Amino acid sequence: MFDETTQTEDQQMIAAAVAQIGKEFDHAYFLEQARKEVFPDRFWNVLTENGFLGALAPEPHGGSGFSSGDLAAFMGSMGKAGLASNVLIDTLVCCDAVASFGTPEQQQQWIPDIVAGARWTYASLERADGRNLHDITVSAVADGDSLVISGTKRYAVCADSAANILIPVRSGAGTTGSDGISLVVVPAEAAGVTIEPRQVNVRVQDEEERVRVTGDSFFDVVLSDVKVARDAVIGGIDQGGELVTRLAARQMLMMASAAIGWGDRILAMAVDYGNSRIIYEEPIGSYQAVQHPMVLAATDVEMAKLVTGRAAVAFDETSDAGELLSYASVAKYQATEAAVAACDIGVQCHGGSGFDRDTGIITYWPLVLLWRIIPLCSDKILERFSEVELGMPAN
Amino acid sequence: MFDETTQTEDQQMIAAAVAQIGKEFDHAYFLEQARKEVFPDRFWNVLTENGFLGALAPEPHGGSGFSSGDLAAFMGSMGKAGLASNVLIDTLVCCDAVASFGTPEQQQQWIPDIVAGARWTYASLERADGRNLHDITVSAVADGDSLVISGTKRYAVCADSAANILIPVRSGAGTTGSDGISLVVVPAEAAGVTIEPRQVNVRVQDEEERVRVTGDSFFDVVLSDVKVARDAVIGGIDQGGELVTRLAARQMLMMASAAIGWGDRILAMAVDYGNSRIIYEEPIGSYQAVQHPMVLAATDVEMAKLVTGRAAVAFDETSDAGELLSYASVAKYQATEAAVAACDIGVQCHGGSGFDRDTGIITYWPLVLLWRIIPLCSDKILERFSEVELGMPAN
Amino acid sequence: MIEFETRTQREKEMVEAVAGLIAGIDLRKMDGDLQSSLMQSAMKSGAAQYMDMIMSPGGLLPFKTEALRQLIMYGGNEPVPGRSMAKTTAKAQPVKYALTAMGMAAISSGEGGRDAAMSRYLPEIMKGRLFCYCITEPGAGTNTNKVSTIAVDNGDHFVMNGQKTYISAADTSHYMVVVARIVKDGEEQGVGTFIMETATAGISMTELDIAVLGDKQFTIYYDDVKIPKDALVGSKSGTKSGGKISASVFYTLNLERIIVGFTTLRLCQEALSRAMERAAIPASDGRVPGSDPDIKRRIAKVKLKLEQASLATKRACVAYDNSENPVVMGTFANMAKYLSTMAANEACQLALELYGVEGLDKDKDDVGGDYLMARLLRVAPINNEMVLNFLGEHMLGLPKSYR
Amino acid sequence: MIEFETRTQREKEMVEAVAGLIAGIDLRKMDGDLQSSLMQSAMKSGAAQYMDMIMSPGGLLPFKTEALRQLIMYGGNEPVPGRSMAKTTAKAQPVKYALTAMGMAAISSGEGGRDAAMSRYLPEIMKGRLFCYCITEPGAGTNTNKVSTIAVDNGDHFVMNGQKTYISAADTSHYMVVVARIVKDGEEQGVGTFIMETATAGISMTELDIAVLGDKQFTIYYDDVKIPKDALVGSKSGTKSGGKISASVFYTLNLERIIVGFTTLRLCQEALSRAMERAAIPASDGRVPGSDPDIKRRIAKVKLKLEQASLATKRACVAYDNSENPVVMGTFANMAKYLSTMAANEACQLALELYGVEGLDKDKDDVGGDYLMARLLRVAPINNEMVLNFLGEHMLGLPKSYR
Repeated sequence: MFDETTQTEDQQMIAAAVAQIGKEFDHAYFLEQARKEVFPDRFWNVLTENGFLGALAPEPHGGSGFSSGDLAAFMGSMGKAGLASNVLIDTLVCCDAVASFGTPEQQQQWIPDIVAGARWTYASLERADGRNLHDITVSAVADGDSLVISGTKRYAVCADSAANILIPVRSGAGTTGSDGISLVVVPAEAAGVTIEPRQVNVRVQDEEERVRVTGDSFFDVVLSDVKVARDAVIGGIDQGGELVTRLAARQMLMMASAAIGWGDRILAMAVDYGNSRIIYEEPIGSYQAVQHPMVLAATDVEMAKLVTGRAAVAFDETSDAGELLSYASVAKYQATEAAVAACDIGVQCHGGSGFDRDTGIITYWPLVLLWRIIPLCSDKILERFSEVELGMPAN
Repeated sequence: MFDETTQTEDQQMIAAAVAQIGKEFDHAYFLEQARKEVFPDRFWNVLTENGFLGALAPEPHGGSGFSSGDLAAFMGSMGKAGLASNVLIDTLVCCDAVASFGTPEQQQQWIPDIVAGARWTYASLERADGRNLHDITVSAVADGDSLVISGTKRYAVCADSAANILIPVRSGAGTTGSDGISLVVVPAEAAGVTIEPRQVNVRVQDEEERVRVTGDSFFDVVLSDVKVARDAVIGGIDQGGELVTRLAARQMLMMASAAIGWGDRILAMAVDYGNSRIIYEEPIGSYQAVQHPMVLAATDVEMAKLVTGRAAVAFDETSDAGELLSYASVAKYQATEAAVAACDIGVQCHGGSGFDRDTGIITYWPLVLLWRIIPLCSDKILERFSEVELGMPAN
Repeated sequence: MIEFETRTQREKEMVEAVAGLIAGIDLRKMDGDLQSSLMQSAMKSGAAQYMDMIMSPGGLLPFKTEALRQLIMYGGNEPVPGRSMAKTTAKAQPVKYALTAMGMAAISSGEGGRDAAMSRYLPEIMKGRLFCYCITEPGAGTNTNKVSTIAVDNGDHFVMNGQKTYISAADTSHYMVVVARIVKDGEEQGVGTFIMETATAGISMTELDIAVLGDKQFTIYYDDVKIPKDALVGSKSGTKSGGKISASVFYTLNLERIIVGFTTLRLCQEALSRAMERAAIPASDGRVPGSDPDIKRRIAKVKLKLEQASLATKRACVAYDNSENPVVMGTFANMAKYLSTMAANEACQLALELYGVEGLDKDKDDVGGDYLMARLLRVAPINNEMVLNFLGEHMLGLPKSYR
Repeated sequence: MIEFETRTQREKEMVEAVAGLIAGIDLRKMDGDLQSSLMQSAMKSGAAQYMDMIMSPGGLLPFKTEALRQLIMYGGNEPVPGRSMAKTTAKAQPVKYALTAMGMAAISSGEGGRDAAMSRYLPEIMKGRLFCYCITEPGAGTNTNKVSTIAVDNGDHFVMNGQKTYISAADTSHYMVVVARIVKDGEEQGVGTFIMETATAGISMTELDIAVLGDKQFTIYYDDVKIPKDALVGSKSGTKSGGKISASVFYTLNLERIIVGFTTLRLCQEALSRAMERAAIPASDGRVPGSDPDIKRRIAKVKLKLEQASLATKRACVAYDNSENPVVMGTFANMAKYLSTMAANEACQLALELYGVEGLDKDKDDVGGDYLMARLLRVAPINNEMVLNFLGEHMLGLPKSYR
């Protein structure tokens, strides 16, 4: 497998550590947990022990203080080892929110817990069509020193086992746009919070699991007059609009890296199969109908690496939310499209066995379909890029 | 070559006659005419002698009275034999306009001439971007029993050697829409008509020909206070909007058939080459990177045949202009896209020799690019289909 | 709305009549036994006159693929919002049904001919007995030219040994149609098609863990399965040819592609209707997706691909029903399979984009379930690359691209 | 505007300085002799300090592909409305220039090494002498592994016989770099690279009728061409291997792909800018194309493909300039060629749709001319299928898909 290494020593160490974890926790392990419908706790503990949950936590709080390049390398390795998940990305996004925009008190309150293995979920989706980051109607009404929150957030990952839920709410007037948004931390145990399981899954036989191979499961979070203190707001009341943009950018940078890792992983499986599976007396990978799509997918993955690498650098150069969104969204677009291409030829060259969950390729398919949609879909990313970066007129 | 024949006896006779003409007038003949920058007169005379210029002329006027199925078969054979051209289609469209909507006097005045070999051009284009059939600003102002016409029509085929020019003009108020349009016959020799050559061509070396291999050459028609009698109007003053739609439908049905013929012709060349050209010890057509795109193009061509066949039947079923436009535009879309696909793999499998004009494949490339644009471009056809036939909202 | 398919008045009446009949039954609510139910309904209704088109021995449904196609594509069922096509087609069991049709095709092309097959198996089919079709072997993948399951002819009966895999709906089948090599006195006798009861001793099966809804998939084991001599129903072929498949198998595989074609197109139709419904609902960016010219064009493209695939499938049905030139039949059958599966995937992708995450929610419309089914149909029952290979070789006359 | 390529300050200054220098010359108006003109301008300007980066023996332009890339992609020329990129690049003669670079690469990887090549040919290049590169043979197409042009070594000199075809710009070249098999005493000696003056006796050429603008294409005939022993400049290889190409030829072909990459990207850039300009002008349907979400997305896609291809090309340049691992260099060089030609075709198609028929009008912006050039670059100098084959074999480690 062609792999062009331009990683720092730190990043190589991260990659090696992740690869090691991947050996212990292989596809069979995750499949077993999924079939039992349980969260892969043992794996999560190992991640915690390795300090990876503190990736974006400041060192004074026990964190590892990864640079954006480190973070990209980490997520890329996680994807390549088959370990990346929405719940990990969500937890890191939430940690980043607290670390970057929280008060010292908030940081002290929450970060050590995350570093120690607490799961968080970032309940940002409502209509969940990937067309508007600020599609927020869940409302927060001031009531003395408290806020009273009502509404439904959808498809929040692992909300059932999350310690806290980070929720963008509309605290100001209006129902659209980025003004009047606040970012609130709601304990999952808070009164008025109901967690309803949703069936977002690949498996459609009658017997089916709610938990994905990656440990993800999805829930609607129904909030009925949930009361939280004002100091549960991160970044100031009505100041959350830009934060939502920043967090989406961070989230998409991680998704891009993980999707690239998936691309590498799936292509490695496809190449192995292509070399070993003999069909009509030749290895199946020697047929151009198989080989050329593999090459195109691999090229897409390599290009996504270059673009995502560039995006990671941008996070260390600027804090302009719009600019970061441009870099990260384009990286996510390229990476997920590349992963889709890898998955497509991976499944196709495996034939019927591509749909066998023990083979494992098909488990990535609904994930990459999902990631093309959230938090911004490919169409919207392209449109936005054209308007914001290339000066095309808005609609 | 797979060829599914469901033609009538008449259609088989037409096809045989055209194939015979194609043997006499081969690529080398047309290339020679193009290099001399002259119209292939001898070929045109043979078409005339065979009665093909009277394809859409009523029998009383010496025409052949082709059904729409016959017309489609004729144009398909012409394409397949390498004989189709814009000037032929334009002449037949103009004949159809006179035959279908002209008064008996008009028919008597013009149709026998066309049957006898007069070329006509249908000067319908202005901005020529294929986005609006009724993009007509050339004006006709009443002046007693006359109309005075001013403005510029662009890219009219063979306007330099046309006897008459059929021109949709805006005789009513307003500048857009299908109301207030008239269809006027202007003699090419009329005072105030200037014919300016345009360079629409494939050849971009310094030495270049103005005349395409098919005999087509293009001209802007500049009209400065051109005075014509009111009886030069076909279908009534201000009544031309629907006629423009009808003529576009007829034009696109012929284009669809011809493009299918090109697809067959190009694929036949590609298959021959694929079987005979040995590369790395195997025929180049045995490589899936070559074979599969050929199959996909051939499948597109076969499908375009089915859709165009259906469209041809519609012309005998209904006279609803909008419905005919739907059938014919979709057929033109499918057929030209299929021809583009055939051309693409045809050129690609030929390699460098695909660009050699003596080989001939490359001569179709600018033609199919042009036909994807006029008179309605692919994007617009799809959009219109979605709105008119599938009920999607207008913009 | 312009119509791409030109259906005769009689065809329309037939579909309407049958649709009317099955409206009482509802394809979605049936769990097998379609034909006998239809028969009963036909008895009760005045529309029985049309039933002969599909139900009479000369026009038996499985052999009138064009009638079956019209029924599947236009019959009765309005799309039910909130229900996956994959789920509903699973209920309607088109795959099992198709397999039964294929079984009949295999049988009727055998040496005994159609009449013998009729007299023996038609009553069974009328009782709702289902067939499964066993050709794919482990390790052989799409290479159906190689058959290693062996039926040893020892005079009184055959003894079969071997293994088949990715066999759909074997668990609910009453009969198995099995393709195997015949050996007598250690000599290769060619490849034949056998029919046997699924309950025959020596036949066992294990379920595969396939991530797609619909019929379950199995690996079947044949351990010294004793079968009578008249179980050999398909014509033998390829004696000493190293186990090449016979023409009858080829014939059957074409039927399979045709049936996959129109079944997939129904799925495609429903995905497209749902995409169009959803395109009318304002999205979170405040826009109605259907007013986006790109969405409009994509909807148009999918519709046109659907119509093309449908025309190709119809043409294939006609060729099959009239036993036309095998190249014409094979070409359109393969086009039908390729075009319908590609169109269905596009339709599902479009619908998914319009639904957003909800499209992957099984308790909502579950576009994801249909998409997965459509995706599977790009590799099963034959992968689309082999379909293109067939077309390259037989439609275009190009050299084979594999050994 | 976010920037995908991270250029160092020094690189930006270099490009600006060189762009400033050539502003007086204007690449589009030059008809050859770029380097000596640059040299003269450099003498006159204060920016001479940057010229060492590309002009000094250690940093000679042809060998610093990254400098050349930046110059071509970012240098000076604003797009000139109404003029085809194909026309203007033809004026700037990048192909001739690239061929000269390739000639130098071939020479410098020879046994005499870079220094010998420098001392002999650098003064010639400085005088504006051009090279052409002769490898393709009739009937061999992309199969550059097979060379049948023969140079017989008869002690005092070589005698060359054979034929090369699709040779660009042979008519304006002063030197030819020719790949040929060496035979001595009837024994195969391997393949070598030769350099000779185009005017050498026994060399003749006929022009091909290629439908694309730019350099003319020729078939070259070698009839008993006598050439001195020191004309053999590239390393020999593949003795008795049946005429396989040498590593030095392979190296040169990578350079060719890199140069095709960035030259094509400049064409792509200009097509995209013109598409964007046109997207702002209301069309005949009354809409501004640029407000159509689909047009917006397609513009974004082309831009992103352009940027990706550019990153790949840059990476290839760096690998080439630093003599990195041949697989890395080959991979990125091939990616550069593939991605840039595909992006350029998309850009031209998009521009053409926005221009309508006017896009095919040579007296207008002549998008058609650029499109034809971009289309040619999908098959020349190597077809993109062979590029994918290379990547399949060397990047992914898959088995060869051809013999």
